[in-house]
Amino acid sequence: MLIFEHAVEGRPSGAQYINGSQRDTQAENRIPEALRRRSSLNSIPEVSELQAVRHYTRLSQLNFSIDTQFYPLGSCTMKYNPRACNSLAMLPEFLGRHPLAPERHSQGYLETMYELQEMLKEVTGMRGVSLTPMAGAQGEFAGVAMIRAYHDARGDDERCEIICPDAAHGTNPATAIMCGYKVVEIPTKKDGDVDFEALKEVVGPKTAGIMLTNPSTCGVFERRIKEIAELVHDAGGLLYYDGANLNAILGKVRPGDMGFDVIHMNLHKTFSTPHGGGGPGAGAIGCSERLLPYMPIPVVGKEADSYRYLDQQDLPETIGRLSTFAGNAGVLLRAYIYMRMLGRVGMHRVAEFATLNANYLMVELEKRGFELAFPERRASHEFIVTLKREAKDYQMSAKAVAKRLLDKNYHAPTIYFPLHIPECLLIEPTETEAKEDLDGFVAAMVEILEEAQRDPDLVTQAPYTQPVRQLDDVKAARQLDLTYSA
Amino acid sequence: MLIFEHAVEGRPSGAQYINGSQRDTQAENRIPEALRRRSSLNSIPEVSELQAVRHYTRLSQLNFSIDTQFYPLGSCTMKYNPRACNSLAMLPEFLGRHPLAPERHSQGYLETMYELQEMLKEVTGMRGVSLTPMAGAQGEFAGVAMIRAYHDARGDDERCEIICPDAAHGTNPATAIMCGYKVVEIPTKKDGDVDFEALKEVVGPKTAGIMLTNPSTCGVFERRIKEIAELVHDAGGLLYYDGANLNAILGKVRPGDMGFDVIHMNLHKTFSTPHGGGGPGAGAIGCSERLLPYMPIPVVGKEADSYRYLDQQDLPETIGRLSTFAGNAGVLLRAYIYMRMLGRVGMHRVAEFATLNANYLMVELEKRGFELAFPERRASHEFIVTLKREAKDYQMSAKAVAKRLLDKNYHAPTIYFPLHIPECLLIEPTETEAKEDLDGFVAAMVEILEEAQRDPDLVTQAPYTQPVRQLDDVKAARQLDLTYSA
Amino acid sequence: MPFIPHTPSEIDQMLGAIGVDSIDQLFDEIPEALRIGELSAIPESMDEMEVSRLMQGRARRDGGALNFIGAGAYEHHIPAAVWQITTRGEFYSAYTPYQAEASQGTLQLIYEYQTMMAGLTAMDVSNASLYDGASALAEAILMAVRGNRKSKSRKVLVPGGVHPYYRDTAYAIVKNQNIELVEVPYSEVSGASELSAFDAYAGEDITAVVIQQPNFFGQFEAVDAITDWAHNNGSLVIGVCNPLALTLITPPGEWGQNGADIACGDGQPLGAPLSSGGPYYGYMCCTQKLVRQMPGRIVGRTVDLEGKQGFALTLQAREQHIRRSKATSNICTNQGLVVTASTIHMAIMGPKGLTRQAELSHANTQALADRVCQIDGVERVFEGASFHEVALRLPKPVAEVIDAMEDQGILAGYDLTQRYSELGDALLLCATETKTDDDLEQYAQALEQALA
Amino acid sequence: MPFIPHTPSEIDQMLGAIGVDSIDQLFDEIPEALRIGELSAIPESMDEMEVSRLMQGRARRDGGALNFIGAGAYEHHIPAAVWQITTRGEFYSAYTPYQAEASQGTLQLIYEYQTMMAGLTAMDVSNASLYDGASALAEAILMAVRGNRKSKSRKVLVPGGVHPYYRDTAYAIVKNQNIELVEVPYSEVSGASELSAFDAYAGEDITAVVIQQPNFFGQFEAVDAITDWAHNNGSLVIGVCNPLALTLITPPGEWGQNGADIACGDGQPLGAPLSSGGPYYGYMCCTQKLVRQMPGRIVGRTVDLEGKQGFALTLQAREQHIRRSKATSNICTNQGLVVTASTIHMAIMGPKGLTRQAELSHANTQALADRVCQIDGVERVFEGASFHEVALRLPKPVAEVIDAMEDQGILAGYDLTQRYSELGDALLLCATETKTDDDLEQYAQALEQALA
Ligand SMILES: Cc1ncc(COP(=O)(O)O)c(C=O)c1O
Ligand SMILES: Cc1ncc(COP(=O)(O)O)c(C=O)c1O
Repeated sequence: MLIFEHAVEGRPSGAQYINGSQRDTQAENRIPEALRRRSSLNSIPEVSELQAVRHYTRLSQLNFSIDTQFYPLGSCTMKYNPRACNSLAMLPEFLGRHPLAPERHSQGYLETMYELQEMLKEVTGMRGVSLTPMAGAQGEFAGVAMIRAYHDARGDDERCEIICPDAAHGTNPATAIMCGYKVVEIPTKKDGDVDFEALKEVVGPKTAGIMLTNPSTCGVFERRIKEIAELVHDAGGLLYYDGANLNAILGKVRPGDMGFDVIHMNLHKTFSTPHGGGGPGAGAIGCSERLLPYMPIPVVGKEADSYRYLDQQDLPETIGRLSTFAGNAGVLLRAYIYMRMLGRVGMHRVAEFATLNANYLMVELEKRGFELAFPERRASHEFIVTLKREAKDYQMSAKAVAKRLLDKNYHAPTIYFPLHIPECLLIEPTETEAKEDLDGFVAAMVEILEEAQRDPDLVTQAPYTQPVRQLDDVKAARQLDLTYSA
Repeated sequence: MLIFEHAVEGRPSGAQYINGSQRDTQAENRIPEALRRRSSLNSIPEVSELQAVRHYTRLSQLNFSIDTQFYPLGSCTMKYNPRACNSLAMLPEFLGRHPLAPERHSQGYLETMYELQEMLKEVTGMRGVSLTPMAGAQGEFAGVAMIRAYHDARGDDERCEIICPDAAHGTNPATAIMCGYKVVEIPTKKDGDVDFEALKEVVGPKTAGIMLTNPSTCGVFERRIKEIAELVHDAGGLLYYDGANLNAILGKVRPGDMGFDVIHMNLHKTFSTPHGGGGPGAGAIGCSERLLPYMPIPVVGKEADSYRYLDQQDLPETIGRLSTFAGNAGVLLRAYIYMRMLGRVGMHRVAEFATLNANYLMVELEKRGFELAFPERRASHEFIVTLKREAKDYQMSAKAVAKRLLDKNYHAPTIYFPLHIPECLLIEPTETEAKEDLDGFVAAMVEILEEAQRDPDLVTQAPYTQPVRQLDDVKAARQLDLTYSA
Repeated sequence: MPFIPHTPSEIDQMLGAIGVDSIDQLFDEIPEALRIGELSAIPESMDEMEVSRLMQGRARRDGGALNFIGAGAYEHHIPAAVWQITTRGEFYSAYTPYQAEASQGTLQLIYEYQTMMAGLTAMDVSNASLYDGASALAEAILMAVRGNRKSKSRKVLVPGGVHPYYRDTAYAIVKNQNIELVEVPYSEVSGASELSAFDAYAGEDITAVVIQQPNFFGQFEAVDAITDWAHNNGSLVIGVCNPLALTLITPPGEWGQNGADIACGDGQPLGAPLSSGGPYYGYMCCTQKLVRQMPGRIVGRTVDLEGKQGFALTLQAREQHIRRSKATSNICTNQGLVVTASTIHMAIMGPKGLTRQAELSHANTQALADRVCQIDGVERVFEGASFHEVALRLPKPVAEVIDAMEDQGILAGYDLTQRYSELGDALLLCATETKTDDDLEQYAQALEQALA
Repeated sequence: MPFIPHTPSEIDQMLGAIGVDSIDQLFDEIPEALRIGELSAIPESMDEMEVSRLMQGRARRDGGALNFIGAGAYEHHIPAAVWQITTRGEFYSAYTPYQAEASQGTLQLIYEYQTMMAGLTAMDVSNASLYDGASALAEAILMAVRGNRKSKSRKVLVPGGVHPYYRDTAYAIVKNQNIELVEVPYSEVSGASELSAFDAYAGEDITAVVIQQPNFFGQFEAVDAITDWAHNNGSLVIGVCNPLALTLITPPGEWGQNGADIACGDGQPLGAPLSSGGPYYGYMCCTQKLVRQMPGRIVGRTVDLEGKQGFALTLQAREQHIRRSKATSNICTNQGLVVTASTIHMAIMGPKGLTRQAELSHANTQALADRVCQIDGVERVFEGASFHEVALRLPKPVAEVIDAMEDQGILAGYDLTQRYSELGDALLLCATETKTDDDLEQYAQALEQALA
């Protein structure tokens, strides 16, 4: 049932109806008649507080989540979101702080943000950090816009191409376009590394930069990264690091040391701020010396013992402002708290155990007969299984497995990404899962394989235990029904 | 799966392992060797924080609750528990206040408790209130102990009997015994009122008091209450009001005005503090002038503009202390906040709409063919349906209906209470439910009736949709399994 | 080892299964030269208790003042139930609802949200959110450029009364795509843009016109006339609105003859705390005609195998994960959790509750402005009505006044000299429904003192 | 109309269905003379925003000090996850799990709790909670009287080192049943009761002996010897323990040759905030032999129709709702939600985390006591070890010292002169793991000043 179906016109709004001052607000409404709303507000339901609480509590129960299920969604880093981060980021004073509050009334918050910048510099090996981008994609935008600003400032305006591997996350090419670039795609080799020869072909005077993630979205570490960096730099291009996920490298290797000029980081992955059913995130960027002048504003600066926002005056060549205020503060707070709890040693361990879990899960699945996309390679924080054979033999497609896993109380891995690997499952267990849960997942995969061999329909028609059976996506797109009307 | 089945020996305890000072706590442990624990702590599971969060989040989802279901459990008053009461009662300063903090550091809390006492006096028509009892039953204990202290103080020590109606809540007779009294039971008449003639027979010089609730647990208002009060008072006895539930009378009629000498109130019913899966509650007591000296301590007093606890020194004849400190403070805060939101007018409305909902539900069920226990009477905040006929004709017992309702996503009413009405359902919708939910419940009852007529097994074997099917209570009691061992 | 559950013996078993001797060996594909030793600038781990104390201390430093700043972020009452439900694990720690069958909670909620927002703005459809108000305006401009096929100029008119940070953000985001944002001046009398200021562009190829209502000063624009002017001129209309204000004023879908084409803005006033500027969310609604140009996620209602109603992400071919370089935007992660809160907020407040908040915010602000204008030298900068902000001219430098009032525990407002120096010593104040009569009086007296 | 959802037209429909003209008519069975008009002493309704501001203000008045009071309620770290999960609607707003099939969450959790507590105390079984520590002791005494069939005296020995409020409460609750509580003096040297003090009762019919470990002063009793003495004397042994201390010290189930018969105490140190004294919970464990004498709810594991494991309330024939006047107690509502928190707390802290809390509390308290005993005139009242409380003798009236330290933002401890005037100017202090070295030093300096 929809909330609107609980609504009854005329329902009192209860304890939320604010008594307020004695003034007659109707009489004192100074808004000119002609500007007043005439149409009804009936899209806002009139329900009791209990009805709303009950409705949304029940709705929540229909979701899978990290707090209820193992969620090995590759590239998404579904790790435990510590509850302390939530309660501390929601301390009343933090929630009540106005973004434009005077700086001398904001030192607690600004100090925290400054320290977060410093920690992110350290883990990435970068020289500057701006926290303002509100998600990975906006971080990418910031980074590529900075590359562009750099070339523009040098009058190097022939450069109109951004190179992306075919395995790149969709936000990479989409971002390049938003920054006014053309996208040049390069293939991935059989071993998961970028095709270096193909890259050589396309790098040249038109190259503004290359967007890479390393380990790549194939779940393997790009071994020739130093050569790639040299190649691109020699041609006058810059290197962008898609750091959506640092889980595989935290404390092991740093994008700055690999030669990257700019990076965005999804704090909502590596640094464990919750995904919230789709967001919010935070896509902080880090950059090398030469890109410092172009960072998006504001950035937190420190002078003596006090902190203030650096703005256009301080960074006159900035690519500008990307959010109304200064990004997703509440998300940044959560990431900061998490990082302080990890501490120096904990940071290393994230990569170590994310990698241990991924490699263990990979070999266990391989031992049970599943085919790996890159069998010769180490897994990074994630790895890819291809169901090419199973799909052909028993209709056990990646989608079917994904749905059937739900019946076994496991969230599905990422499916059909990266695009060039058929029937693939991109599997990322993260470091916060225990061995028993990995073993449980392997057992479930083996069960599904047996089911498919025995009775393919059982698998292709899944799920059976969810609030709905398989949904008709085609109908959804063809007969658009995007809003309710009574 | 039990939490213990997730445990693995040697699991690190993570961010909850407190670093603490530099001192070597092992070396500085001054506890004599002979007193140290030698046995293991393996009943405390070693699980990760994520495993614990996931386990208990999932467990919670197995429960019915007011936040997820209509819960018409008679005598239990499952009304909406406003979320504001929770968040305000859990403000950090309230949670951090030590019960023995100096009074000048406690004025905010004490003022609140004082005002709560005053409001409870007003709604009950009593002269004094003590907030210390921790649930209804302890309030009853306090009240009956006060009756005893009163008689004792007067040297009136022949009085060894407490009279209870057969319909009384089990805590009433159990409490009388705890206070060293004998229980004399009187029958309820066909119309739901106490059998006045039978009462006359038993009232006498041995009568310490009578415990009544009005409206009674039969869901009807005891019409001859004034006569009963006179009768008992004339015989030298006192009147105890079981005010577990004031939902039917709030702002309509007051126990003090009816002639009662002492009352307990379940703040966790009328004043909407949550039931928490079994508790905690708060069983504040109110009393008339003559019982004031005997109230349990501490009570909050006011002097000029400051507040302090009144203790043994102030109330030398007190029945004493019933809790380590001063009762369930957090529950009292919630009740206070709720009462302030209701306000003067809201109090009246609780009774009005609780009564409206109960009477509406009663007539609607009667119209659909269900038999009422007291068809000639108005419902109070609750009413009773008897399935005597249905149980005989189609095995549609009260228990079977209760279980089958779960399948229809309604919590069961109270069953088999009061004891003297066969196959009864005691139904209490409360004022916070909307008409549509009452109508839905009626429809579910009608469905079950039809099912039982068609296929009795369908109903007697219910539930089918819950985490477990009907449980074997006999096995539970015979083959006691009260703790897990690996 | 915070958050890592492995015991030593499990580690050994796992290494054995993999066939390596140490965890370190798992990193053997990384060139030796690149491997780092220690992150020496990262402080040592704090346990939860320590970090709690640290953060409580920091929070305390920033708290305690009475806030009268608005300027795009508004302090409103939020029912306690809203965030208690929103932070339930199943909402809080779920991913984007790609596996629809296991995400019906989030999906149905977004469908309900879309319905509420489309109704509030009187537009046909809504997406599932963008980042915030400013970036939503940028996306709206990009969308208008895609959507107005007849226009070639990529020129967009933006009044000077549009929130300056929105204008900055829109500029930063669209400039690389050869889109030109042209500033239309506002009147220093009314604080709004006169129709005549638009007339300067009559007949020119203008792709779109942006109108903020109420505008940054809280003043009202002539939305009907400007909308009709724009449509007559072949331009699309983008309405930027405080959604709470829409309970009182004409929604963009009803501006002029045909309504705005795109509505966007910041959802913050509908259930998001001030929280240092975020997370808020950008809402975006549009006409049915433009739906395929919309950026961001959209949820549709459909049926399952058995014909039962269900919800799923739809029109995904607009999005980067499918269409890559041809997507309507690069947006992926949005502000889902804040939308969750906002939807619950709207349901709990109801139309009456929201309207009351808007009315009281309006009344409080006007009453406070009236009151302080009795102080010598204090006057309204603009004529005409405003919603819940008022620009005041002060007889003393604004920064000094703000400082002096802060010393009295009051955040006095936004210093307009930062971006509108032409207005002189001007301050923008805002008093929402959270302010009592006492608070207003306290403000007035503090201002009197600060000016004395 | 807060919390009442009815619209005027629904009210009319409902009245029509009932066949009355007005709601008032539904009260027509109440004698006219008893009906009241208005509750004039109840203030007018506050909306949620107003009441929030009111309560925030009151809370603020009581906050801010550094707390060194223990005396039965201890400030410990509680992981944030604990109460976030506990206050989920499904735990928070459920009733007692009478309908087992719809309450498996609560029931399984209690079964886990029983397991944890039985293990911690080294007893066979646990119930599902009583109200608090003091009332649990009262129930334990009643239970011992029922359980010790051989004894007729109804006489129970209670050392003077048992928490005075526990003794008060036990007295208030058991006195009406002709039970006599006999105080066994404590030694002013050791702060514990010497075995010789018990020997005075050798050969007498004593129904039970109460031992608190550690006792109110934080000192340790000779539990093994006293337990054996009691058992040899035909008395049952009731152990009252701080459950957190049991991570370090011998649990009651292992006292002496055969262990205590009943263990009880306050569960507060295991996940309940100080919260002005409640809600906490009383735990109670006992030997298998006594299980049918136990008061309160008990959960058992069983199977369903299909043989699947499930949980249900069991042995209900002990309880008032079944057995009425023959019940083991009148208790009905218990402290379920706090038990929920406590169970989650124990699971998250784990044995290492809990042990660490206990060790640090011990170490901090001892270090602080050592430090302040360097101040002239300050000395320990008792010889021998203590857990995380220390009784100090001061060279100045305690009340004055407490006052002076409060002015410096420190709650110095419990004033022992209130109940133990024979000890002179004695103060009981407690420094749990929540106190840093800085805090201890701050305390010491404040005390120095207060005494100067
Ligand atoms: C590799 C990669 N790059 C970029 C992104 C985009 O990040 P966001 O969703 O925060 O915009 C993601 C996340 O989905 C990703 O996995
Ligand atoms: C009528 C009646 N009296 C007394 C009680 C006992 O209250 P409590 O459970 O709070 O001890 C109850 C509650 O169950 C009740 O309904």
